[in-house]
This record gives sequence, structure tokens and C-alpha cells, in this order.
Amino acid sequence: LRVPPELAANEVVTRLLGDNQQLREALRRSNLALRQRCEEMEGWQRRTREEREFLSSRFQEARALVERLAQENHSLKGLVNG
Amino acid sequence: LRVPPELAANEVVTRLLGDNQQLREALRRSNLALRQRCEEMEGWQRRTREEREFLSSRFQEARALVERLAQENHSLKGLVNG
Amino acid sequence: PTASETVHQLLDENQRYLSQLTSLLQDATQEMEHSVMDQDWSWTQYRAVKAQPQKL
Amino acid sequence: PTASETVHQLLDENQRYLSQLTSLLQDATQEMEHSVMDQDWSWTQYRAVKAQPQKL
Repeated sequence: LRVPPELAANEVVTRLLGDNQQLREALRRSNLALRQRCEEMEGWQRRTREEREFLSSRFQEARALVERLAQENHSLKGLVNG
Repeated sequence: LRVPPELAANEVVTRLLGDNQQLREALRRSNLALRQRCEEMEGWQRRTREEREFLSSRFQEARALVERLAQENHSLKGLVNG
Repeated sequence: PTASETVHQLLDENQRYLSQLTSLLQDATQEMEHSVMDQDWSWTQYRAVKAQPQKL
Repeated sequence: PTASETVHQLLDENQRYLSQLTSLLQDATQEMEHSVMDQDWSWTQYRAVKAQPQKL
């Protein structure tokens, strides 16, 4: 946008140019920050997902082990009391 | 910002005003969206924290149970095998 | 690039990142809906194991 | 309010929300550093239980 010389010193034009400059800068910084936060968020979500899957597997293992030990236990008690 | 009548139809001023309006609208929408996303993020983080604590307790319980069953099992085997 | 092109680009980009953030948080919230906290955790209790050793 | 006050408010608010978002994600990332995946999970294995029933 080329501001003609006769307007360059005009108070309203100066003010508009200044405001627009600040607003553009703010949006530029905002966009940069948002891009970084989105990337971080993606990374975090990926790790959260991995952790949930990992815990789900460990929990299935633990439950299967408890079942196995409880049954062994039950059988052994039968032998002892039988 | 009051635009004097003699400038209101000026092409440069019109363009500057238009840009200004668009930029301000964008920042306003952006701020509203950011506020909502921050709230959601806080809610999500709170639930994630609760879930982690809950799972940590369940796994401690599970581990203690496995230990208890394994010991009972060991003692019973001692009895069975004489 | 004219100032107006830059404004247009900035607005586009801003809209795109905000949409991405919104969508990321929607996914996260959806995944949270099926909480592991709602599952049956009685099997971690000794009394449940004693009561029914075969089927927890 | 003048247009410039509004601009100032908009910039302030924007800065504040972006800082908040940054801080929320920093917290989240920090909490993730101590992953439950790094804990000892060998006790969920039958062979570990058989080997050392007293101390898992």
C-alpha cells in the first residue's frame, strides 16, 4: 500500500498505519505461537495415546496373572484340605 | 478514530480502514477461540491427572494382590509337597 | 506483496491454526470419553478373587 | 473507547491467552516426563512371580 506524500503526515492516516502495523505483528506472532503449540499438542497427544495403550496391556497382563494365581491357589487348597 | 469527511472517500484511507477492521475482527475471534481452547485444555488436563492417579492406585492394589496370592501359593505348595 | 495480501495471508493462517487447535482438543476430549476409570477394577481386590477364583 | 484503546486491549488479551496456552502445554509436557511406562512392570509376569514370590 503506497501512501501518497500529501497523506503521509495526516494524523488519521498515521494512526491507521500504526494500528495496522501493530495488529499485523500481533497476528504474525500469534500464528507462529499457535503453530508451535499445535505441534506440541500433537506430540503430547501421541505420548498420551502410547501411555494409555501401554497401561492397558500391563493391566490385561496383571489381571490374567491374578486369575492364574487365584486358580492355582484354589486347586492347591483343594489338595491341602482334600 | 474519527475520519474527517474529506478523507472518507480516499482510496488509501478506505483500504487502511478496511484492513484495520479485518485485523481487529480476526484478533477478536482469535482471542475468543483461544480463551475457549485454554478452558478445554485445563479441563482435559484435570481429567488426565485424575485418570493417572486413579490408575496408579489400581496398579498398586493389583501388585499387592499379586504379591499376596504368590505368597499364599508358595505356602500352600510347601504344605502340599510336605 | 501488498499490505492487503499480507493481511489476507495472516487471516488465513490464523484461521487454519485455530481450526487445527480446535480439532486437536476435540480429538483429545473424545478419547477421554471412554475413561479407563469406568472399567471394572474389582479384580484388584482380594475379596473378589476369594469369592470367585475362576471368573473374576 | 477509541479504536486505539481497542487495539491495545486486543493485543493485551491475545498475549495473555497465548501465554496461558504455552504455560498449559509446558505443564502437560513436564507431567509426561515421569512416565508410568518407565516403572518396573515385571511383576505382571508369571515367571517373575514364580522366581521370587516374597519380593516382586
